Amino acid sequence: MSGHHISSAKFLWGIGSALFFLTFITVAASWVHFPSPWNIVVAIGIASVKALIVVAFFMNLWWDSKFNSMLFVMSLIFFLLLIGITLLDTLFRVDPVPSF
Amino acid sequence: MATTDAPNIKRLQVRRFKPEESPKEHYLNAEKGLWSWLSTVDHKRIGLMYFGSIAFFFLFGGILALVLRTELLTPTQSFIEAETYNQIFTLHGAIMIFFFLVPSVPAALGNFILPLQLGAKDVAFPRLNLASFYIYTIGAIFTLIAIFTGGIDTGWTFYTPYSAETSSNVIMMTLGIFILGFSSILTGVNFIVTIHKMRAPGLTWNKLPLNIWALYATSIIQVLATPVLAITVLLLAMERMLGIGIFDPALGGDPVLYQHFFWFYSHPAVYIMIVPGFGVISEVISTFSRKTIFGYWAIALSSLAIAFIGFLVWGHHMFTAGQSSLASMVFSFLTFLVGIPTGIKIFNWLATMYKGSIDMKTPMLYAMVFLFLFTIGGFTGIMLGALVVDIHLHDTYYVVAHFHYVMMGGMVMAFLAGIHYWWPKMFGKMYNEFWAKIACGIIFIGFNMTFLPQFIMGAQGMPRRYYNYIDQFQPFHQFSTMGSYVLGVGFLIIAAYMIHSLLRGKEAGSNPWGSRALEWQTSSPAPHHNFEHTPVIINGPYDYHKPMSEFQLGIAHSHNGHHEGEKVDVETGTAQEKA
Amino acid sequence: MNRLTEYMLPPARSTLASETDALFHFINVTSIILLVGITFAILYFAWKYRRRSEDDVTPVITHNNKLEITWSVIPLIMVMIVFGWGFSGYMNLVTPPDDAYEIRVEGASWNWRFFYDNGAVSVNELNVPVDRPIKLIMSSTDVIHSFYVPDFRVKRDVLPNRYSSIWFEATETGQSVIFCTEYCGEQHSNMDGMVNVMSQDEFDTWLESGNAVDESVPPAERGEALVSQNGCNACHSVDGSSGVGPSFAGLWGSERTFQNAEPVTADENYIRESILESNAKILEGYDPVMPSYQGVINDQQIGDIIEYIKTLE
Amino acid sequence: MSDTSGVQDKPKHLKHYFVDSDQQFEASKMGMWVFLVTEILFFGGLFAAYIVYRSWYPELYIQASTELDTFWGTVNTAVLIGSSLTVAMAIRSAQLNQIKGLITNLWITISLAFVFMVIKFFEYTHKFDKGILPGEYYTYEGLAHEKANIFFSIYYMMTGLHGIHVIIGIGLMLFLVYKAKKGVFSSEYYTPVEITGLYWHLVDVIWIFLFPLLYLID
Repeated sequence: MSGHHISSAKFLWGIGSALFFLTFITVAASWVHFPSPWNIVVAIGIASVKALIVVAFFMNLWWDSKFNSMLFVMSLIFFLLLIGITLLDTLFRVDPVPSF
Repeated sequence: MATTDAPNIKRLQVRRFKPEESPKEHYLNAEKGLWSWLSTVDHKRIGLMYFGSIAFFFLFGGILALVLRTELLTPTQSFIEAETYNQIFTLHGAIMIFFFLVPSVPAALGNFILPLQLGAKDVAFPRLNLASFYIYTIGAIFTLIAIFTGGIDTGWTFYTPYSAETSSNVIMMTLGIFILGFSSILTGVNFIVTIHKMRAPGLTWNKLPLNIWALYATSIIQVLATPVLAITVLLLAMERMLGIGIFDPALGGDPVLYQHFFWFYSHPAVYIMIVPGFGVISEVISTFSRKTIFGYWAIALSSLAIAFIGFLVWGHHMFTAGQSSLASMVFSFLTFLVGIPTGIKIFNWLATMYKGSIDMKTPMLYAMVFLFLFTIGGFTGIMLGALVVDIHLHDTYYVVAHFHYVMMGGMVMAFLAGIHYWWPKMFGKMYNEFWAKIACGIIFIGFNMTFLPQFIMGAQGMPRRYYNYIDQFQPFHQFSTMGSYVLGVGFLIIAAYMIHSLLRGKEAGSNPWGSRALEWQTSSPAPHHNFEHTPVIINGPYDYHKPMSEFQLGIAHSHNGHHEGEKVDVETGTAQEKA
Repeated sequence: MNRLTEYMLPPARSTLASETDALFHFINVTSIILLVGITFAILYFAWKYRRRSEDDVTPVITHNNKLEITWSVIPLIMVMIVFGWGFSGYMNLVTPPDDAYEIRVEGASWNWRFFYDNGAVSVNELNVPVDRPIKLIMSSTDVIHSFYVPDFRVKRDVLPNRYSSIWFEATETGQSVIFCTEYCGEQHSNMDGMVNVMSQDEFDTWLESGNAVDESVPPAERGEALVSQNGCNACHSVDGSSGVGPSFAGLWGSERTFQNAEPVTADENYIRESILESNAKILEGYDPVMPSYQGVINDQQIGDIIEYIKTLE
Repeated sequence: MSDTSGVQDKPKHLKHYFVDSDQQFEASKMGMWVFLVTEILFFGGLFAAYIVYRSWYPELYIQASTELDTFWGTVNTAVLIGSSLTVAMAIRSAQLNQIKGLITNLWITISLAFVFMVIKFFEYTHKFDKGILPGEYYTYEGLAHEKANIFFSIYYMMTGLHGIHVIIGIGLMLFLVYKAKKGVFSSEYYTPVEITGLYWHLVDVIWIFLFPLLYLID
């Protein structure tokens, strides 16, 4: 019975407190002024860690069949693809005259 | 029906179940009355309901096309106003794409055939399947309301800022398409889970029919691309209602960003439309050449390759739209990559016909017409992929001819091949072979008469969506309009002999084409729960060198087997079972 | 074969047109060769391997790696050639030479306006000197249009929030049609203009005379010429028939009721205001689609147009 | 369809076209995960718009995010993470056949979600009073940037769409409580609870990304 992992209450509370702690960290990080590209990297990094914890342990992807994890990773790949190639256009536009 | 998850070799007691030739009891007369149809969860009935609504919308879109062509007979006004013409070409595009092409093979033929080819009793979520049909119907109702209360004149692409400013009711139409998107998503969800979880014992991934691979690739595209259309249409509606200004230049938005979002869905959408057609063509060519498919894995993986690369190329619709040169270069390069798997498929089908025993029945005729027309569509796609030529040809009739060759020459021919191929399985009746061939010839001639001149006209610079045009293009338009009438007549002939076949067609056996595919190993029309037995698969789907009896195996004591098939020489087949 | 593809293309009237045509011919020729090959294969196989009896036995050929690799690699090489060729042509097309003569273009709902560097303005008529690179800097006043001259093989979308530019160098004098190829509303198909390619001195004389007022012609007649030059007759008829905009016949001195303003009698101020701020007063039953002619029609020309409207009963 | 291991009494919830409840459970979970993929891409479109406009107008984002109250944002994040925790506990108690624990956990989750919506409501009304409305109704002069309404349009689209998903989550969980009270769920059959749990966790994950991107831009 592969999909029926039951995690213990202590484990779930541990994950919950980790998430609360990381929330505090991300807010604390916003008080410290990081130079321009790094503040985004830190914010996204912490948020990604939190998201991975929720997805892996609350949503049982850690013990689930590999196909579901692959689905989740595929959706991220296609999301990054949408952004990456769109930025290829929006960041490299050449304006013949300084525009509006 | 994959049971245990440990991939060990499990011995199955198998027996041969010959399909019943003219079944009294089948899914059509299992339950009677309109309510039994409207509330059915049988994938075959849902497939037929989709088939009916798709035929209606194809007729509706086709009539609109004939009105457009008739208006273009003269350079100035023939019989309708500019406003009406703009609405009609918008509706022709939107109805043909969203209501006919996207759902046609996945929802109509796919719903009917997928569980049969998998040996399953039904799709994974039958109620969800019925829900997606009703979502399709609700979406259609909203769109028809939009059409009859003022129409839309923005083109099926709804480009902002025009779509945000025009007074025609864009919101009702986009709401209809928003709802329709969910029907497409839910069909995709259903098919992915069914293919993964509900295959018959022994049906491993390398024995899957290529039609299943094509539907699998299509479902992946449907699931990954349609949500972006949903958010684009939602943003457009918010643009019109709250003026959120993301696409409105006056408020600092960028209309080209709308085009990025729109084409991120709409190019994969053209692969949603064509890849299932590839699946049908693989089945038809292999059955009527009575030969094992050439390059099974090449065709299966090229479907997945098209599904993936299809997501990278959307920018080739925007070469002239003020896109950065870097983006245009990347999109042009990737567009050429997506052409390669399509080319591989064409060559593999040709190689399948080599040294086959080709039976020139109507489905095979349509498959060959498909090969010819789709190859022309493919080459003109390469032409439009080259950057400098696309600058000249973009938004001209060359593009109109290209996508009609690919969509109508490719998808509609494959859909017709699929209908004629599975018609006996759906209704248990044959159609008139002579008239079917006549209709195929008329459609081929009419189609080329309509769209070949448009290539020439487009290269000479005739822009798209033009109500008035300069006199230089009149002879082409007139020739093209004549062709569209011939095309219309061709489709009417099909409708005629198909209805005749429904009423008084002669009885078709369970396997009129002698195919080894699993859906032909049950009676036609199929029983309510698809198979009298639990089918066991030991051969590949196209192993014509194996006797027919090896394709009709089922688990020996599946107690719902109503009748005793004779003992099979294969005492105990070994079926490898995998989760 | 070349005659067919020659026939398919409009006359090449710019320096870069020949490059586009060359790639167009190359792709056409290779496609037709491959298409004939594939069609022959289909028909030949269908005939040679037709089913002779129901129990024909066909050979089991599942794949042939050598063949499959060749028909993957060769098309890949050919499309890469086409890609490289297309991209190099594209780079020439989008990088204008530095000494190009700049003309400002404004796409409005259903006409093109051209502003030359000495202040001259022309509507739907682009006058350019021959054998000289011209750079058009384009923007739109409302929705997206697309500036397309088939004879020069150039096309670029004209965006409302950004400038976009194209360049060309006409090789022979004559007239070439301009199309709008991005759907922009009801009169999208009437939005065509004309490029008049003239010799250099003809162009210079036109440039000077562009704004000079020809005193010998009475104002009403000049007004009539201005009404047709600026594309007013595309939407406003002069004989009372209905069009996108209200007809000019009987306009002078008539009582006008509006959707968004108080009724007023049609006098000089009303006509001037309707030309310059066209959406200030919208007549009953009409859409606010008229673009403003601010900077396109100067005061002298407005006076002539008003004289002409007075003559229309 | 027969089961190869002979006839056994079928559990009530098992559909006839599935072989056993394990296959049905895995199929439902896979179906839910495919649906979650569409949700991720649905919100992905909005994140793409956010990133494109942030790359064009970075200084606008920095100015405009000062208008958002970080304190209430943090509280909302904590509330949503808490509700994610309690929904996980609810699933656990369903798996262990503790139906009372399932119902109480669900009620806590619903109330936390309700608190989240109330905080959002106050944030919105506070902005409406200051004239920060989406799109062309934006009349706030506090920001120097002339394209300021773009940030708030994206803000309203993201948080609005997320809010709608929270409301749908509340509806689903109320339906679960109703079914739990009727005793439908047991350790044998708790698929709907697991499915709604997955959906709720995804709504929480989306907020986890929304919070830093909108509130914590410094």
